[in-house]
Amino acid sequence: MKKIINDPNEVVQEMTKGMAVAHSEQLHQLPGTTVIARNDAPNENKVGIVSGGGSGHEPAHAGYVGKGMLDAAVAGEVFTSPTPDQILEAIKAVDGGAGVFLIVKNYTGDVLNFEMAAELAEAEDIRVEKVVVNDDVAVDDVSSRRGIAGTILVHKIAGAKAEQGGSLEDVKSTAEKVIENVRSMGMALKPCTVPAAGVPSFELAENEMEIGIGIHGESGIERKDISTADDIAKELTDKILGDFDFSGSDTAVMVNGLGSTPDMELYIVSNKVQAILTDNGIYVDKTFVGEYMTSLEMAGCSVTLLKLDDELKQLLNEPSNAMAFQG
Amino acid sequence: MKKIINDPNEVVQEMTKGMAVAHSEQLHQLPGTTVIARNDAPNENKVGIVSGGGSGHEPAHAGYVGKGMLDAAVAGEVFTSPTPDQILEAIKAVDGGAGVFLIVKNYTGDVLNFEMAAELAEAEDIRVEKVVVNDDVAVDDVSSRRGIAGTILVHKIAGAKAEQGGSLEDVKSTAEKVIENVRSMGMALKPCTVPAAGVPSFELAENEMEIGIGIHGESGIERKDISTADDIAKELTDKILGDFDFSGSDTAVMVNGLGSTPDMELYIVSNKVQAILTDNGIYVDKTFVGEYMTSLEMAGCSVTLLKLDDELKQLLNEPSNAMAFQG
Amino acid sequence: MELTVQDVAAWIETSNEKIQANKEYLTTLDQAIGDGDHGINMARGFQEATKKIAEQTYTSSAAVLQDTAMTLMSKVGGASGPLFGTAFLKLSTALKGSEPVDYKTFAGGLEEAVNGIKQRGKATEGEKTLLDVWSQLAAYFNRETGFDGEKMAEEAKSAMEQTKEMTATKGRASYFKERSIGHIDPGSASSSYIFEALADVIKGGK
Amino acid sequence: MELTVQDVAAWIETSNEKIQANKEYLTTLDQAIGDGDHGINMARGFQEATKKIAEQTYTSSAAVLQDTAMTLMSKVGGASGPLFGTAFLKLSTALKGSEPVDYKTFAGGLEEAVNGIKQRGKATEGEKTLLDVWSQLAAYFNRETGFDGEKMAEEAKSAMEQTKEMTATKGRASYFKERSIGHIDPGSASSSYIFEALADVIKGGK
Ligand SMILES: Nc1ncnc2c1ncn2[C@@H]1O[C@H](COP(=O)(O)OP(=O)(O)O)[C@@H](O)[C@H]1O
Ligand SMILES: Nc1ncnc2c1ncn2[C@@H]1O[C@H](COP(=O)(O)OP(=O)(O)O)[C@@H](O)[C@H]1O
Ligand SMILES: [Mg+2]
Ligand SMILES: [Mg+2]
Ligand SMILES: [Mg+2]
Ligand SMILES: [Mg+2]
Repeated sequence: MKKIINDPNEVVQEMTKGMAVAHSEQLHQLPGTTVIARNDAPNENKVGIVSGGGSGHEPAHAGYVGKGMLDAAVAGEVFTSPTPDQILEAIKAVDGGAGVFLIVKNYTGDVLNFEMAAELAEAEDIRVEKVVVNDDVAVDDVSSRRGIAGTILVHKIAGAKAEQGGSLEDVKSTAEKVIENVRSMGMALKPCTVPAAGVPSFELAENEMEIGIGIHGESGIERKDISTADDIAKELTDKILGDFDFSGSDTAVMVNGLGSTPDMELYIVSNKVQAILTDNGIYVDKTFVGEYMTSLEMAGCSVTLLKLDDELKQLLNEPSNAMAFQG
Repeated sequence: MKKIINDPNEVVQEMTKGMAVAHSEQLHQLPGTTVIARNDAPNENKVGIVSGGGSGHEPAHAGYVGKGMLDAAVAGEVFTSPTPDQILEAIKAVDGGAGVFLIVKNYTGDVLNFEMAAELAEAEDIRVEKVVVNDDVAVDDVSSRRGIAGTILVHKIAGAKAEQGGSLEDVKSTAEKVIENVRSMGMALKPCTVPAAGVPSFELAENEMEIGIGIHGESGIERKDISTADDIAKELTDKILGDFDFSGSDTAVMVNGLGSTPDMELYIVSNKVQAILTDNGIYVDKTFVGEYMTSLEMAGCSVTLLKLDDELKQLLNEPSNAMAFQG
Repeated sequence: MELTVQDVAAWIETSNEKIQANKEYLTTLDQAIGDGDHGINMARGFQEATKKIAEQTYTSSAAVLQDTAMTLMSKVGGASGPLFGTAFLKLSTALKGSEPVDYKTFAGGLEEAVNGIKQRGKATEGEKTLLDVWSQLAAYFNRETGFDGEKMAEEAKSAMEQTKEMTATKGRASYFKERSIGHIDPGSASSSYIFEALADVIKGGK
Repeated sequence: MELTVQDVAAWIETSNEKIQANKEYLTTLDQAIGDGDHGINMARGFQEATKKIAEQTYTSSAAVLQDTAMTLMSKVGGASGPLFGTAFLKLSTALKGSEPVDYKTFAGGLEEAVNGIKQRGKATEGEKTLLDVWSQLAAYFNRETGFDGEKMAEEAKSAMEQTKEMTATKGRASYFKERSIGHIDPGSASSSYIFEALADVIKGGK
């Protein structure tokens, strides 16, 4: 295992500490936790936005803590959902009286732990609402669909809504609208290694790729020979377009790297995705290319498409000072 | 070779096209070139800032094109300096009458090609000045020192100076001040593969790392067994501190990933770097952690330290809307 | 026989030993049809639970199980953390006031634990989850009339083995659909160790 | 003998053939003490130069060499692009007005090329660069009195071989310091192919 770490069991603690020290003008770590919160939290009468999940998806989620996005992010162990006590600390730290909104990715672990945290918070008289993001069309069964890169667009838009003074219900219904209109699909060329495990989480032959893989290496739709960037872009985009009707719509596109795929390759993919969308009469209003939701050093990418209405367009373009989000 | 590409010989063209399409609200590609320029260029009476170099270092350099940073970036073939004709096109496109400033990394190829371009531009009556960045302390001989991640801080500060209306001479002397006060040092765990070559550019055994390596895999100071993140941070930082006296100074720190090193590991390194600096009575004013100057999918990182005075501090904090620079 | 506070504490301690010894095996199971962290998660949680229990003197089994539940809940994470946490919490609540714990009370507590897991995980039997082991053990306890280490360990092992032929429809393994067949469910394996640990305590007459 | 326009065009074409055939070898040399792109760079540049020349009808050797220079300058990139570009540009300038090109004029042109490389690259002999081949060839041309393909090819090869024992102090190879010893300089290897190509043309009497 070639990694720049100290103790494999301390990677999350050291990472969150490193973040808090590096960006102390903007962020801090809640003592005794792996929660990163905005220095100005809680904001009185602003809905607090909390997300989080297993670590290893950086910059998700702490990189999105900042004005206009999240108020706090909870980091679990690598690829392991955080525990309810930690999530509760985050909720308490960002509640400014208008309630707290949780953005959860659709994994059993995340859902269960955030649910328990919400129950604990409600027991302390904090109003909590949540959404569960399930943008990954690789999974047929809609209720089992995973939350992947589309989650970042939920962060952005829900965060902007809250910043504008939206109520807990407003924020929730806007976030739900994003979730209804966002779809993603990913693929991988090379696996990653969880530090505490020390061995790659799955194997791919020198000539193989996996289409539809999850951001923890969960099984995809098909394992096959590596094809060209254009073919890959087409396969991912077609799957998305087959799942949801984007024709005639304004959209936001995200081409996301999983960890070790150079920007060069992401832009080559993006180039083709844009061409396919144009051919399908889909208008691209905004494009994001880069590493937004990674899987440690996995090689591969995902494509995300979000249908925009005027409200979403406006919220997506609001400024944000989160470290990892280009406003 | 596991890469998401089409034709290995077309990667740079497809990438720059992908960039221009993705960020058309802000950037465009000069026809028939691999130059990415700001849509608002040339800005009348603003010094135009041009940088560039071989491709494969993304987001450098096109990711730094934007208000407050570069006016144009010239992309050469992968790890190969761009040619004078392309650089000349960039210079002509951004000259708003106040002259054009070139930021060049200290590699023979870059220096020669930018020099020739400057001569061609002067023949067309455009005033051109340049600096050569040589922040890499891995190389003993100062005149041979390579330009690595510190270059991004030169882009930022020179860009801000030009945006504020500084003259060509002002921009040059400010950039020179940055270069005098910036030092970097890198290391790698895993090599990268140039698409057209198809094989890794060097080999490192499963247990080996190379200290002081360049961003194209140029030889470093020492090849040895992988140690802990803390040891690596200390080795890189000590080498920098041994080269330049930062004690008692305000500084900016950059912990830069070379391509496939997760943010998690970069923050673990950053955590230790900050501790070492504090122990040495060095005050950190601003920290950058992420991928700023990569080497395709190489694994590894570099540490950069810049001594700040009031002018540099102020310029570093000016806003920028470049895609890849967090203002 | 009845379970004393010491027995219950020994149960958790023995569970921990088994989980630590099989940490890599559990991770291997989770690598096949999950994300490869189950061994790491369980080992971290039971290590902490054992430590916590060792540091305290308890006068009730319910208290031991409540501390176990809270520790698992806050240290395991993932899907299994809240589920094992809930199971032990429900068991603890059911055992409150019974000291030592007689067979019937314990059997009733297991049933509560199963209900808790079902509610929290929205799962039913046959979905290839840890519920399959807990549910089969609760049924076995309901059928029988007294603690029997030998038979109980067999029952746990067979429940775990049976998950091998199931198709996963909950948790990460469900992404593999039919390809999940042929692999033992990791959460069922760790649940089986927990019941084998209880069997050891019973057999050892501790 | 003297060099005709056809000879000079054949020179560039033959250089291209040799460089294409040895593209991977040149890259391997550059991987050892550089960044592994030299073969790719030279192959790209000479391919384009050959194409350009094939598309045109020339009446002067200088024009062939000027187009070669400009194409190399704009297609090779890296350190070698401006250096080879400069070398051919200086040679072109020196040959202007001499048609066909006699030995003395060509020898003088080579000297100009060497001066151009030195000025552009700020290098001197012995720094393990392509200058070492060009410089040795210019000296050889200066010593001799007429074109001799056999001897010229030998001279080029030996000049290239001699870079093996040098320590690089210019270009990327200089980062390797003493570790650069034992490796042939890539730019010298491609320069040697260029002179071998000229030797072939001369021998072939084309
Ligand atoms: N909905 C559910 N109900 C009951 N058990 C579940 C459910 N989802 C997952 N599990 C159990 O959790 C185990 C996985 O635990 P673990 O690997 O620790 O968490 P994660 O899946 O979050 O990585 C599975 O083997 C399965 O037994
Ligand atoms: N300053 C210099 N003067 C003369 N030749 C040089 C100089 N620097 C490098 N070279 C030549 O350039 C060659 C490398 O060319 P190439 O690999 O194409 O460019 P780069 O080094 O930019 O990747 C070296 O082998 C050497 O012969
Ligand atoms: Mg997990
Ligand atoms: Mg090069
Ligand atoms: Mg798991
Ligand atoms: Mg080279």
